[in-house]
Amino acid sequence: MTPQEWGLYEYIFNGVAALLTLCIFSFLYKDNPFYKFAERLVAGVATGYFTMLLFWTNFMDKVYDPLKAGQWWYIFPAVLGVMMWTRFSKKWAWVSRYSIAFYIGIGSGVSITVYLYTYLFKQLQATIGFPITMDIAGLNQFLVIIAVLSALVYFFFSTPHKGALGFVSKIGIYVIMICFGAGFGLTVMGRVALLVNRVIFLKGYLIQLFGG
Amino acid sequence: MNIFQKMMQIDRRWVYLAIGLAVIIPSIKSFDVPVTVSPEVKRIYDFVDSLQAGDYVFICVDYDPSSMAELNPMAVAIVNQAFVKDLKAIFVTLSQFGPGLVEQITSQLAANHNKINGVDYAFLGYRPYPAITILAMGVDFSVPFPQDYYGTPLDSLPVMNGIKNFDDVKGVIEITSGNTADFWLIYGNGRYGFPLAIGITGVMSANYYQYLSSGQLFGIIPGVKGAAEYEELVGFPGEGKAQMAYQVIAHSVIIIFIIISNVAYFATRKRKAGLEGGNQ
Amino acid sequence: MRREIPLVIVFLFGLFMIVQFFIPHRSFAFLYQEFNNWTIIIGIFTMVIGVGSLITVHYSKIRFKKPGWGYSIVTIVSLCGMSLIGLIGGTENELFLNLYRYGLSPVTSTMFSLLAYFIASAAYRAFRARTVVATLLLISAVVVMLGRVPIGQIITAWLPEWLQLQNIADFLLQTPNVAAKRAIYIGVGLGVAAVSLKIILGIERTWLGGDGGK
Amino acid sequence: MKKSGFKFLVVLAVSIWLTPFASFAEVISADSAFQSFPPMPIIVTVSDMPNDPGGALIVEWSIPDADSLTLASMNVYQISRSSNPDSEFESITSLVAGSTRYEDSGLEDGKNYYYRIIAFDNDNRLAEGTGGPGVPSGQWFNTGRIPILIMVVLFATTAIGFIVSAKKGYKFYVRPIAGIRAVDDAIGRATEMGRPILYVPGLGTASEVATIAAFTILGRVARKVAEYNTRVIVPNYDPVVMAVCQEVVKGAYTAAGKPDMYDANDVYFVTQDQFPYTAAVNGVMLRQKPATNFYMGMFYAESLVLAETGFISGSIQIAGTDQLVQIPFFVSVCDFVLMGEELYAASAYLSQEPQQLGTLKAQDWGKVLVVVLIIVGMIFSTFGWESFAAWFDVG
Repeated sequence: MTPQEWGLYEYIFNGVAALLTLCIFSFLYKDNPFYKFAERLVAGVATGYFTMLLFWTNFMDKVYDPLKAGQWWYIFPAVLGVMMWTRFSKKWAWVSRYSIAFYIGIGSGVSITVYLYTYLFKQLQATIGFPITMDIAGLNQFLVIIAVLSALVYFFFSTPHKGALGFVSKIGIYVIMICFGAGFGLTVMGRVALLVNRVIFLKGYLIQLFGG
Repeated sequence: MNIFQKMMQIDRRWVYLAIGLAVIIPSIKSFDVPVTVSPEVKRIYDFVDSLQAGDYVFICVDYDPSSMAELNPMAVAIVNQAFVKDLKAIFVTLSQFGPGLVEQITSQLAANHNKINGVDYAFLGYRPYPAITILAMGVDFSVPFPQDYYGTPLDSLPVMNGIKNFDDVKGVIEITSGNTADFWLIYGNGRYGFPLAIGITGVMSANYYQYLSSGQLFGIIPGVKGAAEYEELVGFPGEGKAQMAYQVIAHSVIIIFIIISNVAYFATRKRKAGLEGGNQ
Repeated sequence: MRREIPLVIVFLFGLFMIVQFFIPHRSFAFLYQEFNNWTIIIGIFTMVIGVGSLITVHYSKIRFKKPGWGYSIVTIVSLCGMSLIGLIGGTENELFLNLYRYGLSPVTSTMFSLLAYFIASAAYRAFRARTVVATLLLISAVVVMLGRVPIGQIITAWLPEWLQLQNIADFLLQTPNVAAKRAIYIGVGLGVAAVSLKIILGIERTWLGGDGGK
Repeated sequence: MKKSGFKFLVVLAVSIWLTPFASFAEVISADSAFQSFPPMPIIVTVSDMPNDPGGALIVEWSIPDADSLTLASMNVYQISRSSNPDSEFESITSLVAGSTRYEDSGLEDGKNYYYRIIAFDNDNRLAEGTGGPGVPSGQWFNTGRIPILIMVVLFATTAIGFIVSAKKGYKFYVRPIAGIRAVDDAIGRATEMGRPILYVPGLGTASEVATIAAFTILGRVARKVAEYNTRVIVPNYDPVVMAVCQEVVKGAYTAAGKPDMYDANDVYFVTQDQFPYTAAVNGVMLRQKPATNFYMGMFYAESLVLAETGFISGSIQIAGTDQLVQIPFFVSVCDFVLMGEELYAASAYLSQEPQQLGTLKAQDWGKVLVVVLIIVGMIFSTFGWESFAAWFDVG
């Protein structure tokens, strides 16, 4: 890494970024005023940022422009949205339930079919269409099926897990734990990468300040 | 308190310190780690490699700066390969922080390979609501993106000439740190059936291997290791390979702590039997 | 009024969304897209409530001089500052973007990178072979960790290929891992369908208030 | 329909009739290499795209006379479209050799469309054919989704059946789940310690079912909290989720007869950005030292940051999520975890209403059906009867 051409502006902004990075790292030792400061600062900045983004892109695109273009029915969602504001009043807060009901109705209606389709059907489809052959692939497929079945049995709620069912459900939880262990192991790399990135950033700033 | 009891209760800050050193040391003195290429990465490389100059490849950059470390190296490697092969690339992002990343990647690599925006590649921009955007692009790119990111109408971009929707691209490579891969699977590959490959963070990859076996994906680049492998294939050693050095040390440190923890556990188990339950 | 109408709304729109899944016709596709848009629009308007809550909480901290009230000033100032800059200059102006780039995103990525430390301390504490279940978690995690970096290849290069760590790791990822995920997904699919059904039918109504909105 | 069928027959008949001439032409042209031959016929069929919103047609074609050598010499098909077979055809696209199908979209429903396909080698038209008319229309039922419809109906009727029988007083057995039993203990513990409870409803929106399940569990937690006179802190990521959480907590206090104890500032909005949100929740954990932390709903990378911080601050931790990637971290760090479907089951358990438990029974029957289908599918596939598995191939 070699120093680049930086003006005062870059030095200040990157300095802020470096300081904030250190503020957050200080949390590892213990909670302290620097962390508190960074935490509260970003709560404000992030909210301001997203509110403005919502306003300029989403509100304009989704509400203002359609209404202006004569799509009058956009008045309905706008009214539903404004109804949420009744929450500021104790007396009228219940009105917001109408909007919430719409929101939840749409969400749960979509979910029934979509989840049964992508989560249940697709998984079923991926499991059943393969022949058990007398080779490595066949053995693997057989193992997958056994593992799927036993893990499914673990999720039986309305029968006691005793006897044969208990045995199978035990295999099931073993399979699930292997899966979780594998998931954990896989993750380490990504997390380390993120840390490395921060270290490289700090190193870059130091080089910039004091020369390579 | 004997040595084993101490080993059982190492203060978390020592663990933190060890991890900190594990990434700081290679940043001062770096070293090269050999990598071997896995088949799911090779398939993506082969796919891009098999395309003819002028073929279109669609690249969706759906991560945000917080996952840059892991995903940027693979995006760079793929774009490098595409530009070297004189493919036409179309970029889209479904992440609100994507535009900056796409600009950074394209402007830098385009300069390296003498590619011109609008002629050799196009960046259509960012749209929220991935499902809707993907469905609309399946009909016509210009539905969700009447103009490209820089405000030029799509039909006046030479690179977009004669291409309309996913039917006209050879394949889609989605690089993501979030759930947009699911949208590409369900609404993209599921609905329009184009070949789809994804580059994802290491964490997510376990979740997507099943789509590899179900044929919904033709390849996966998992995390930094995948990126390092891709760089090896493309022949541009970059961030990915550099990252591998850190990974080796950090992984070793974690494994050493797990070993310490278990040695201590078994050495002190007799005394503590029955006091500790399962971890669930 | 307060309870029945919301339940009717949930029922009607829930039912519509189920039905539309099976009807490809243009008119239904249009309504589907519109309704999805509407939920987004409600979300946009509700942001006002969110910001209101944020301000109220911090304002009351400052007003009653609760512990740490000084930090609340930081929040209010940064919120107002950021909003003002965005409101006046739009989201594409350089200052707004730089505040995001250098003020917000370093904190975001550093918080994210703390996971490298936490994953190590969690592994140190949790991966002890106390029970069969914990042992499986431990072994599987260690094998995958080693298999994903070249260490696995180096230390098991002398073994037959199928016993080398990276191949065992791949086996774990592609067989038990895939299988368990399928089972969990199938369960989640059924669970979600059950909860959604209860919501649409008005059996599950906690969302109306803890007592079902009475 | 009848007309297009007739047309198709005519095209077919003409092309069959032309066949010998084409081959004859080939024979005589052998000695004059530069003579151009009449193009071979292409049989073009146009049909409405099934199961679509409308405005799309499928054009398929074949060249019955072409031998493999001729086919190999073709390199492009030009496809053109017209609403009248006798007028000008407008070129719409060119496809590479080897294609036999094109899906045209953006058409007007109810209108007739004709398609002409011309096959070229480098400069000659080798074959040509016209087909149609096709009339695009949108369908009112997606026949491809019948299996899912059956599934939905089957599941809904079973569930409603069990709900009804539960209402009539039928008692179901439900096996104990450790994480659910822990909920009440955890609240008791908080009371003893005089410390609050932290309830994190995750990063989902109120339209996600995991979040809705989190509302139900919050309802139960808040009710207990109100009874025990403790405090529950609910920091929120999404404003709509916050609005619902406020309703839930307020309702719970009211139901417990203590509406005055509810403080709107305890159920508050933090920010809609993942890690700033996490940073703030971490702050709550370290400064308010909650006795118990609940994490219910959708969680992403922040799961481990939250859980580790909670561990450092010495709280009992109960997590529940259907986010597969994050469950391992919760399992490693938290005291109790509701994994996947258990989260949804928990919301039924904790509501303590018999009807709610009824659906658990339906879920179990759903799993039994899946188990049976998997076994049957395995046997059938192994014996080569593929059509069983094909039935599940739903688009």
